[in-house]
Amino acid sequence: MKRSVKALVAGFALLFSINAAQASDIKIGTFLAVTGPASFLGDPELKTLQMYVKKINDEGGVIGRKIKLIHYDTGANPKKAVNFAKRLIKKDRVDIIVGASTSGTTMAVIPIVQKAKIPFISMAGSVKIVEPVKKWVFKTPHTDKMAARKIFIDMNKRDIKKVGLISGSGGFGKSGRGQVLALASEYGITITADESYGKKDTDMTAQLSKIRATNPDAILNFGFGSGPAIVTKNIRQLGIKLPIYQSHGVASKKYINLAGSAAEGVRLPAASLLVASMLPSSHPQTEVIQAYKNNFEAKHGPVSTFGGHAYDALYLAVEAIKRAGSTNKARVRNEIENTKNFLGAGGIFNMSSSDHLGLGLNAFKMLEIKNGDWSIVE
Amino acid sequence: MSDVLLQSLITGVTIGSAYALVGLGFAIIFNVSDVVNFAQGEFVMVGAMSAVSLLAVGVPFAVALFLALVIAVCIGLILEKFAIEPAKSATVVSTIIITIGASIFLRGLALLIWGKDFHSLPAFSGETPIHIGSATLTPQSMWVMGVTAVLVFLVHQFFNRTITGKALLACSANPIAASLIGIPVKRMMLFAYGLSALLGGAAGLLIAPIAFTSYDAGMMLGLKGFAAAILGGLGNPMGAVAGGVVLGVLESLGAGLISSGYKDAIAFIILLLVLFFKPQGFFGKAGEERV
Amino acid sequence: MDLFLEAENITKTFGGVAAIFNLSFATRKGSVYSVIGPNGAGKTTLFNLLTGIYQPTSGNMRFEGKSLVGQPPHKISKLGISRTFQTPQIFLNMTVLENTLVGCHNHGSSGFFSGALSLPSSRKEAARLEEQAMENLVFCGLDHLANRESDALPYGELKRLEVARALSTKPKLLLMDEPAAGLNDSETGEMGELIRRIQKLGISVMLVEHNMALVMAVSDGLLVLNYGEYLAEGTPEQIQNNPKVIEAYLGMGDD
Amino acid sequence: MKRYRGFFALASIITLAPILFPVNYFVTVVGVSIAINALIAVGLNLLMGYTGQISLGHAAFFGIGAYASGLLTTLLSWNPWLALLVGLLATWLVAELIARPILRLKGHYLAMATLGFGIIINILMVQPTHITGGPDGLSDIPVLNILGWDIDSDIRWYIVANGALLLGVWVALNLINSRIGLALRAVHGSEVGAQMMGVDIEKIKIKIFVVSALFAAFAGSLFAHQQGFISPDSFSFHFSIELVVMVVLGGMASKYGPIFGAAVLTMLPETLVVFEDYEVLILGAIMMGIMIFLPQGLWVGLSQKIKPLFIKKTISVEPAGG
Repeated sequence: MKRSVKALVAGFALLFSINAAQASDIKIGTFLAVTGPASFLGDPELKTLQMYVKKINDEGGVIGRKIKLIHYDTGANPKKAVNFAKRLIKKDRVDIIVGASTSGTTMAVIPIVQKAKIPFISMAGSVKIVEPVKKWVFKTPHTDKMAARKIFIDMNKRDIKKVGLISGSGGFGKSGRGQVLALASEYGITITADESYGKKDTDMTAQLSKIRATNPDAILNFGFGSGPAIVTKNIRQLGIKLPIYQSHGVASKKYINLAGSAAEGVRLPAASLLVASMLPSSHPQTEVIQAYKNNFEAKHGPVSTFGGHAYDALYLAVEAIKRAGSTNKARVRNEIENTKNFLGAGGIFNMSSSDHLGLGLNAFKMLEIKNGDWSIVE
Repeated sequence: MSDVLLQSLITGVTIGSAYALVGLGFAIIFNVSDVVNFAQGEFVMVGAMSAVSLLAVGVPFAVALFLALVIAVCIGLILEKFAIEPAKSATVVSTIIITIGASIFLRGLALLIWGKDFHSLPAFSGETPIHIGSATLTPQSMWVMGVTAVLVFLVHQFFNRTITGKALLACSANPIAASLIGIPVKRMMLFAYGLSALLGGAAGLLIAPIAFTSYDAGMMLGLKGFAAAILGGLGNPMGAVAGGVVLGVLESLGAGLISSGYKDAIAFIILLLVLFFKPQGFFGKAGEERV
Repeated sequence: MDLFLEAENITKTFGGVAAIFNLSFATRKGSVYSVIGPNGAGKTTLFNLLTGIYQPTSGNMRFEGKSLVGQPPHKISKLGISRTFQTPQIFLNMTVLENTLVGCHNHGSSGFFSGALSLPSSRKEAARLEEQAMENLVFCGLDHLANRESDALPYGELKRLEVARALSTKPKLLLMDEPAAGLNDSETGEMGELIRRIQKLGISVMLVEHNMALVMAVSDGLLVLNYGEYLAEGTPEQIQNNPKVIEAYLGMGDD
Repeated sequence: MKRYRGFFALASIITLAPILFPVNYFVTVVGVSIAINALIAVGLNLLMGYTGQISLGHAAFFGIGAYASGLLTTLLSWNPWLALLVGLLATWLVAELIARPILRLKGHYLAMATLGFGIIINILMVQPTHITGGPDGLSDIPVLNILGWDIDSDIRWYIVANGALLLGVWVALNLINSRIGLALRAVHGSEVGAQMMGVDIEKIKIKIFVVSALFAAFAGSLFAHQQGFISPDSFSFHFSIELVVMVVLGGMASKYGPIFGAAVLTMLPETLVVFEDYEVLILGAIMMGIMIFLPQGLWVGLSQKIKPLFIKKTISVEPAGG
């Protein structure tokens, strides 16, 4: 028994002694859903972070120090996210956390970062992350609330009054559904049907027939993954000729590939990054976006807006550290909050103590799918 | 409302056909080996994903489908040989865990090979739908129903008309007696796994143009197939087929008429009710088990 | 005659086929009563009916005047009937002593709560039951194996363990289903000896057995079944000389 | 007391670890997760390992406990302890109701029914968004307070969670060694055999199902307060499977195996962070490998292999043949 206790102690000691890092590095912690159901978010996000951290280090680092990126995979599991956030804070002693692919994992760690007083920039969509404002929490992606507004504005222009809503039962779809239901009346729009589908559902024609029976002017789908593509196909298979709106959740080429010809004419709000090559050169973001797109595609294939969120989060942090001149957490936090006119992949960020996102509706472009590619409506 | 009903029926029978094929696979394996193969859904995924890959490297469509089936069958045989056979004396709980493990393992393997993206297969014969009233029937739906019907018919004939088929059923009735009268039980087990992998793979190929596929597409289909097999009375192949179609229709009617959010809950509540009140399934034989 | 075990016109069918048909018999307290008959005569089915594992399709069964029909096995066990099985139903995941302790289940009362908290009452009871279980192990000559895992026991000892376990329920009537099956001659002899000693304890025994030498040596009365039906009843001598019985056995070819 | 020897060893390890490594992440943070998972696994082992009844839906009970605590303390601002108690009562009720019909089923049917039950409960957490917060979950769950002492730091949670685990293990140990425990194991060994010995197998199965559900629900309440946030993802079918793996990996019907299993499975993603994509593969391989090659579990299997190295001397004292 004694001997085994000794061995155990030695083993533990060995396990725990490996965490000495160079003190001079700036440590940026991240936890992303690189595997699991939300891996389409986490995967480009991690690739982006790794690519740009390397680039920054190759160019001499920030305030004379190299960046060390410490990453854990959450698989979109909030339980793991909580432990990894604690690990980043307590064990790895990172200076700032840039991470969380999903709203669930973000919401799960908010109490921890708030308590630890460490700046945290999330890459998840839900508006709940920054409303109400939490002192240490920021985010980069456009919110579902913004997407809903953008869509409603476009509907107003086309004189669409009655909308049949169908949403995914995942976090993104549910949260978007909530925003749509809450905002519709503000734009004089009636929601005639409120249907949903599960993550692994394979056919939504039953729900869509039900929507059709309510005689809407258009169908709006909030969701991500394979669901929206199936919805799009099903709508056209049913012979429904109504305009289709999708959310920014499908803003990737994959959606067009999966939905095929059914995707023609579908409108959705999305970040400018998606249509980088179509942006006029006068557009302020053009340069940033083109550079990011080229860098990413040179290494990893087609760009997605999700990686763009990671790019924004990283550079928001880096710029704030530069301005703060140190990694003092309180000062870095203040500097993030003071971000003005930051040109990111997602838009132009203007943060304030009451706005921890800092994007306006103009960060979204309303797109329409034409001939199997994006086109700008406005 | 009637067009919602009709559309729900069409959708239900289509997806129910896929459940039926998976359920049939469950039933065949259960019949021969008393094992419920939780990895059944992975055959569906392997079939569809293999076809996607083969098409991507330029293999002609029909050949790709055929090779995909071959791959699915191989996975089935490997599963039997290396996971089920070595543990043949295992208890029910052990085999459940082994096959769930196999299912997770195959999913992990698929993740490494194919990544996390969704893929689609082209529809077998165009996408121009046929309109029945205001409901629609796509050509692919007809493929799903048609091929399922043919496969089910063939399996039925196989069990009732061929020596091998009858031998397969004999294994389930009494494996020791079967081996005594010279039926190679081991080979029959392999055969059962191959056959049910074939059915699963076929379901995958049929459904992929409608539902897309990804490395984790198998699990839910597997569970639904299992539910179908139980609804029909475990070990009753034709019962499993009926169970699959019933489950598909109920689900789809639930989504169309009651609540799409609770669709899966409805399916499982029905399953529980059947288990509680008619555990031998709709089509299982009633009666006391002799100890 | 004291009311002991009585069966009245019991019938049990499986999917239309009668395994037991219109059978009536009664046993006396303190006797060893054997049921014999060719394979498939319905002997084990009869035991399953008497112990509540099956319910009869029709007919009545009473034990000490109380009806057995509709009673689940654990209630029947509480009435004072216990049994052993043709294929031993030993708890192979437990030691010999633990197996026997389960037999004492009816004679304890500590439940989930007192057990979970290991209350003094529960501990005291456990000690008492353990003593009781050990006595039965001694009685069956298994005490030296008390802490052995039961899955390591040879077949003959498993059979005796089943007896020890059944005795721990303190039965009034012990049903023994082929206690000598699979045993060699000397083990069979010991089993016969054990049956007599059980009878001496005042416990009645009902026996299903193929080994005729054993049956004839220990039985006070015999019941012969054929295809689930009554064929004959009587003392060993009467049965041995009964032409119907001889015909049934010869016609079938004994196993 | 011989039966508590392992218990004291476990208690010593739990007590020593934070003293030796007071700020270590693996002790104070992962240690809490391990304790909570182990508590569920110990309860599940009573059902699965000792009584032989599989449950593929135990995450549901964990979730019912967690959501009861989460909802009552946030929406209705109840005292956390009252919420915990009500959570346990609710679990009792649900488990008792569902156990009656479910435990009449065996083997595959039982597996399917518990699985279905777990999925239904999970859908009930996702769908009524206005109550449960839907997939985005429930946040701002208040901290637990024990006699004026706020459980708000990792080390305090370490003490509470591991205290709960030790309590759970102690209860389980007593139960296993009691009259009821013998009856449970008898049900596993042979149902007819147990019945003939006077065990009311239907009733005892229901009771142990309830007990094991209560273990999970208790862990769930602690989990909700410890995390401060809960969402349906934590109570999915996948977690039910992980729980089964914990029990199986450690060894069914082994007293401390499930704790070992919970520790390994909780540590795995923490230590394999570099092998992200392989995690699923490894989980599957463990399940198959253990069941095929070490069906009695890693813990039991290994200790049987290691024991002879240590107790060679004692073997010659005991008559080997018996």
